[in-house]
Amino acid sequence: MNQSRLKAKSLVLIVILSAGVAALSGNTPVFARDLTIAVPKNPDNLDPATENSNPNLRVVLSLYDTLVRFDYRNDGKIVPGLATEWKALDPKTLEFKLRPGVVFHNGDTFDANDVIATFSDVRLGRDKSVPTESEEFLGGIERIKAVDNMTVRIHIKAVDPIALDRFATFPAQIISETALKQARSYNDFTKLDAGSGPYALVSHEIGGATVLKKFDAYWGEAQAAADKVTFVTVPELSTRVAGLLSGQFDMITEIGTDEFLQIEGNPNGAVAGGPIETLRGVIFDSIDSPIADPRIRHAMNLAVDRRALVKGLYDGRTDVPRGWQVKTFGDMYLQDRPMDAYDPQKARELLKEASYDGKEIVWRTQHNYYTKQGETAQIVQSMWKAVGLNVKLEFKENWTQVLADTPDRAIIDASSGAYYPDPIGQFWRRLGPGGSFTKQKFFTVSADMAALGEELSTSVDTGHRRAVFAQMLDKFDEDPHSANFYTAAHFIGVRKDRLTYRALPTEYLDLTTTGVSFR
Amino acid sequence: MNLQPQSQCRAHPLISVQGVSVVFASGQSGSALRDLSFDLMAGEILGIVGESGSGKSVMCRAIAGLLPPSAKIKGQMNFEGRPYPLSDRRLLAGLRGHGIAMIFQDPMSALDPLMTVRRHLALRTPGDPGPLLTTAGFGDPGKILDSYPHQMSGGQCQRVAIACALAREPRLLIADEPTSALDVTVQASILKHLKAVAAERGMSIIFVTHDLAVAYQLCNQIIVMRNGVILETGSAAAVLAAPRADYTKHLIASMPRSRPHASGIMPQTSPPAGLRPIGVPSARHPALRLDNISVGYKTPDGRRFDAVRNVSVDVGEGEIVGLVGESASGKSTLAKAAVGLVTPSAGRISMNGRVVDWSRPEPSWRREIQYIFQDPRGALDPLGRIVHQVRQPLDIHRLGDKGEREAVARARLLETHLDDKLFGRKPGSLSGGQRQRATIARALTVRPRVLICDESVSALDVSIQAKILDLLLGLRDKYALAILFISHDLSVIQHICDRVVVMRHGKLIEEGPTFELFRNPTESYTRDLIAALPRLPDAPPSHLSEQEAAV
Amino acid sequence: MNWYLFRLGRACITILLLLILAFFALAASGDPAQILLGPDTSQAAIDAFREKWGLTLPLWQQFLIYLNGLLHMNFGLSYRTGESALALVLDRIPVTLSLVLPTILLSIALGVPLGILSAMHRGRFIDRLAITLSVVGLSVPSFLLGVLAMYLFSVKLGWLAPSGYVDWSSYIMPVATLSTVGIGTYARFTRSAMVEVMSRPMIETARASGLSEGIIHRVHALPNALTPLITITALEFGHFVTYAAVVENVFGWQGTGSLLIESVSARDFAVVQAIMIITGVTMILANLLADLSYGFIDPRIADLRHRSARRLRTVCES
Amino acid sequence: MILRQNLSPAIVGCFCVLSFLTVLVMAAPWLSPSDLSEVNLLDRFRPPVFMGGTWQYPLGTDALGRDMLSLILRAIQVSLTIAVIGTIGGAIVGTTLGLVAAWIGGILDAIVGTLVDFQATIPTLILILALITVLPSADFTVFVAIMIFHGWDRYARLARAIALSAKSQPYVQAQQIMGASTFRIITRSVLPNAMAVLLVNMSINFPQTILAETTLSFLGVGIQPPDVSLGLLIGIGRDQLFNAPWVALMPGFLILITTISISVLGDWARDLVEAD
Repeated sequence: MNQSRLKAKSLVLIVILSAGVAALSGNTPVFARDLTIAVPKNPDNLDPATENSNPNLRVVLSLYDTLVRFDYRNDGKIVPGLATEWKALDPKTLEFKLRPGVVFHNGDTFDANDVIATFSDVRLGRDKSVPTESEEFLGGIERIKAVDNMTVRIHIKAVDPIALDRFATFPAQIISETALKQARSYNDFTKLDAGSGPYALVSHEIGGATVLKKFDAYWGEAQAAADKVTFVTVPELSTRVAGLLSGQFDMITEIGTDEFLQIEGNPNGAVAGGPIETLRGVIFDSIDSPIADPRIRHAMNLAVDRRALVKGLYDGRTDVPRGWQVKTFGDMYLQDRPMDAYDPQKARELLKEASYDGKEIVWRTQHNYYTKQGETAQIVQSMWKAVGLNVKLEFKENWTQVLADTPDRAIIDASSGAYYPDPIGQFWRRLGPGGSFTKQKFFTVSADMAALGEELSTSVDTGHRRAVFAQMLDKFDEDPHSANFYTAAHFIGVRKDRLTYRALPTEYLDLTTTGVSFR
Repeated sequence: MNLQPQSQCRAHPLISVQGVSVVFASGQSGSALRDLSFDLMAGEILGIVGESGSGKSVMCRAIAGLLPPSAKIKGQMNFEGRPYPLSDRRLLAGLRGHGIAMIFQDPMSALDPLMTVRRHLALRTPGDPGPLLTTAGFGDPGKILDSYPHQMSGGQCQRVAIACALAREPRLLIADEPTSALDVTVQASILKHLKAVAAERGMSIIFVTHDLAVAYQLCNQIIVMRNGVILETGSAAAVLAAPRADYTKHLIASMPRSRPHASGIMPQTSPPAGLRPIGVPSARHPALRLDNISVGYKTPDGRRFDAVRNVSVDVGEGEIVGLVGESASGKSTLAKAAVGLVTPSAGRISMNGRVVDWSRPEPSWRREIQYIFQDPRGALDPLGRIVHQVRQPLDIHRLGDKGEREAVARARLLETHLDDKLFGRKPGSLSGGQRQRATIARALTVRPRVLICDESVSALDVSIQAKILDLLLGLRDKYALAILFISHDLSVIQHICDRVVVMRHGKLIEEGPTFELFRNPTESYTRDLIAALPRLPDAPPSHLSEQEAAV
Repeated sequence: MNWYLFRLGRACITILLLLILAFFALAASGDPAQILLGPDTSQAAIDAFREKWGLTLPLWQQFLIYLNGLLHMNFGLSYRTGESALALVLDRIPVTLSLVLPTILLSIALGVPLGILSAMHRGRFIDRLAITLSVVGLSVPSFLLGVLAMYLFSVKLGWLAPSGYVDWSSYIMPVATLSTVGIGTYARFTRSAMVEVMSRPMIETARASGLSEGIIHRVHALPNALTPLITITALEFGHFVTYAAVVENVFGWQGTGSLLIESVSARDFAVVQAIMIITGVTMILANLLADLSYGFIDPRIADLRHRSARRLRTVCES
Repeated sequence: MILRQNLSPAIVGCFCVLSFLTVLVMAAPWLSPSDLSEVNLLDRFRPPVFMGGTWQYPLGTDALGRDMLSLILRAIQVSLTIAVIGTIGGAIVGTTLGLVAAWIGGILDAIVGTLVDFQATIPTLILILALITVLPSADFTVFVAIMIFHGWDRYARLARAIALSAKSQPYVQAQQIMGASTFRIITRSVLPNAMAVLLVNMSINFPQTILAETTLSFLGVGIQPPDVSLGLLIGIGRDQLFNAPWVALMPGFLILITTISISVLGDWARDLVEAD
């Protein structure tokens, strides 16, 4: 920050001090097509590659485009995005034909250079110069070449059944090369509006509001539904609800089923949303912990009454998962697998077999990192207690405290998003040898499992892959490194006198005409 | 009881009070009044005399309408011919300022600390404050006008308070012990001014005091009060010269006066057998020797301020040495240095020929010297039982077992003539005199050789004061105690001391045997002190021992 | 002059303590890389982050670097945003002040008269009522009050916008919520101060010389009872800032308090440090200012200052 | 005498409230109908009897279907324990430091003075917030220990002032002259006499400690579930204030009457002290 800005701010401060009460920001005139959305938190920065948290995902779909995209409203099929067509030249090479006439918010015209810039080492932080989370997702890219101005060819390191998926979602959002070059530093860049999405960025205040406006030059059919969108930070749930009911907000995110009655009881309130492609559960520490014995972990899985959880906490408005999979997997979804079983009798027997002696098992959780996190933990704890498991809850402040590899670490909370509608994008990403939990020494992946995983990752034959995945899930049930409780659900409160909202089964918020229609 | 007006110049009294009774809701019967009546002529000064708890302040407040709502008042008064029911505080409030004004004992807290003298006066009168201040006794009012109360001395504050009271030219000024907290020379000057104002303006004054001599000097009329009733009224001369009530006689007899050989409580200025003759310093074996003591502080601006400068005092065995001086003369500092409460910057302290250094005290030294404070209330731990507090020095020095200590403590308390029913009480339920006896008993528990009495009787009523002084004298004789007796009250000093040391501004200015020093002071300051001393007429006769039996 | 030096010295030591506490305590509490990058982050990203922010250096070196930066008005950069921590905090200060200052004014404007009323009717019904009200104000958790008010005035009645800044009426609920504590505090303080002052001999002297009760209250009792109010206000300022954090959270205002809460849980060291330092320095300045203005009102203060100066000297000499 | 005079019905009432709460705290383990961790998903948000509920849950249930009566009993126990220990602990720490600082003076006085300044300068809750987040696990004991930080400085200030004035009190000087040790003087004379003032301050500090606990629980750094405190119950219940108001309002009401009782008694005690 330069000196003059500091001075200006001090001046503002003085003015306000002397005035006592000051106007903070201009009173925004209400237009018919303005949308005010109250969220618990706004993103700290807008570079999609930096963070894949709820706050970011809510905003990025409006700001950025990907080469291809999942049509979530149509079984997750891949449809054209900034690329009009694509083909696999060989199992390790993808070629994209780029969409002509696309302009970025900064006025730049889209071409192959932008794609190359987006996936460059510098931008993705593969030279470790900047912190991004791209490695796990895009680490397989070997090199990118522009065939011509509107054609790019991407070479990947190994055969990858979901290679195309990787360019359909986080963190593959295409950014403008000019923006990247203009930014003097990475931090500058994270504040830039470098995308080509249906909305352009107006302002972004850390911890405050994020304001978007309709991008008139957007190429797509589904245009921005609103002229202006304001994401307001309102950390308190009850305040968000009050704001919705009193008409201050048009939409509010992150509500629970307990609020439904109140919102739907209001003539102008409605609730949208439902289960998303994320599984909520826990990760077990099966190395050096009281639950090292697989029978105990198996018992834990059997002791959780998931139906009761879904009914009690979610009013039945989400799903009990059928193993480590979500419906968006499409072809890879094993419909006929049973839901995760609830069998307390068998759980007790297993515990007896494992001669579990009531040793304390520590479960590290947090209050509200995930929706209904604390409540879920307390309910599951009591279910486990019912079969004789002595689980102690420890509420932590942050991830360092949760993850710390001390001898008492046994259970930690986790949620696993299916970024790609495939087991590799979820199950194997989280529980395979390349996942962060293996690195943090929660468990080791057995050789058999690793072999199966390799098969799953390299085969491109769907039938074979389904068989392999089923095998893996069976194997996993016997020696689980995790337990899933339910499919996570996102609910959005909506002013139905103003608009209707059709939610996506993801954390993305669809603010285009396909998602939002004003009355 | 009605006071017959002595003055013939007016037919009607300025104020006539009839049948005042006051009862406090909280049931503190001690300070209630029972059916009082008196008259006061314009221009006259009425003295109300009585010991603490006699109800004299309550009566003044009743007249001025200043009693708290918890007081139930009956009776009425006629003021300038108009009747006022005393229970009507609002009506009385209307009288304050131009009709009746009142001043109080503690001058330092009587004024608003946030205001200059000028504002104090401006609140009360739009006129020029100068003459008012001159009337109250300021030679150069301009100097004081812009001062704040904390920048002035007690005497100056009281004068400002008087000026405030006089600002609306009241017909009656009620003064409740206005000079008790002041030095004797200041007191003399204020009394003189009050008298002059009364004469000049034809204003009446009701002057409340515990000091008969003050009342005698100032007043035309005197009322003697006790336990809420008037015992005696009459002209000042008549009441003091020929008291009718026994209590008045007792009061007069208790007054320490400048008649050395008159009665049993008078100091034995002739030395006890075997001791040195009076007036010869240091002939006795000195029990306490203060040698060239200086005590210095640093003032805020970094300069050095010597509270005591090169003072040497000896106190011999069985000798009582008086240390006199006005406030801030350094007498208390010197006494505190003697027991190590203050560290002297120079000089030497020795006890029984041995030099003591209080910064490295030996436990045995502590047993040889004891100190009695002015306020017996503060000197006793309010939470401890009397006998335990008297036992404390033995506990501290681990002398004897528990039973023995208790026995010694009781013996000492009996020695001070404290009723043994009080031994188990806490100080709160004891009177001032009883408390002072307990502190004396405590000081004597370890059989000290030296006793320092720092204004030890100043806070006590005159009759109790007399008894305590008697007790000290008795103990001195019994144990050959060396006593350093500090007081600003020359009459007390005159009573009890063999020898007197006068201090001023931290320096010793005069020293000599009591009798000679009082008869023939060499320093002008000492002369002023003695001259300012209020005196009773030399007439009255009685024997205190009889009086004491009677009371 | 000594007094000022003494106060200044104390203030500097306090600030240093503050810096040490802020830096080492927070540094001990968690790895910002892990916290900021989340649970799924690769080790490489974490290492990169640590390298970038100098977190691989020994703590004391980090502290020295930090101190050196402070000397150049550099409070460091926010880990979260890469922006200047100072700028982030300065951005938010007006919001908090715009809540806290009206709150203080309202608290004084209502609390002081309530306390005076109470003292004037000591022991009577009106006194009991005032005391009870002020205790209720002190006892109800402000967030609960805030949510209840919001439900009533926003949802049920629809009079006020429940959160954020819309227009001036947005101040009503947060300021009222915050003020309950302040009104209670000032009422209780004023009452006991008035009762104490009214029992002083100077009041009786004033009455005895014929001043009316009205003048006595206005001229003697109030100024004497209210001078310490300055000091109380300086000290209460900290409480207000703390409670403002809660109220900001409830009403969705982006002030310093909510920034602090965000930053503490995110271990955004630089921002937390900047807030603590700025709050601390503000408090120190507020106290200094209170002391100074006290000197204008109370002529005895000069003596007080001399006394502290003397104490300093004894400290230096011993 | 003074005692009898000032015993108004309000004070008797406050005494009763506090005694009742104390009895509840003592008897909580026997009175609780059910275990704290007993979650009943089918019985979430049952209203209390007085709001149309059944006697199965006299005070209703919370978001997890836990029995509110058991929760509140435990919460009173936890909150009062924290407040009592925090208050007394703060009193002990602060008083000791204040007394020692005043008596010994010099550098020690300067150090304690600076610490007190420091504490007064940094809003306590912010300091506690920082401290709590530092500690790896903020369990009950740690939390209680931290609450001592809330208000110790006031005791230190008070104790220091008391000790300084006591130093010039004749009865203390008398003991010095008698040769009593400093320790003896402080423990036998100064402290007992300061007790009344300190107790009054404790009555002021106590509600503040309860409120601090409440605020910290609101911010999620107080008592951790599945344990409960009054503050945590309010914190949890605030989201359901509209559809299940009893969850937050009952503990809120308890906090209110507790703090009012203590404050009223504290004022009364102060009047007694001042009347002396």
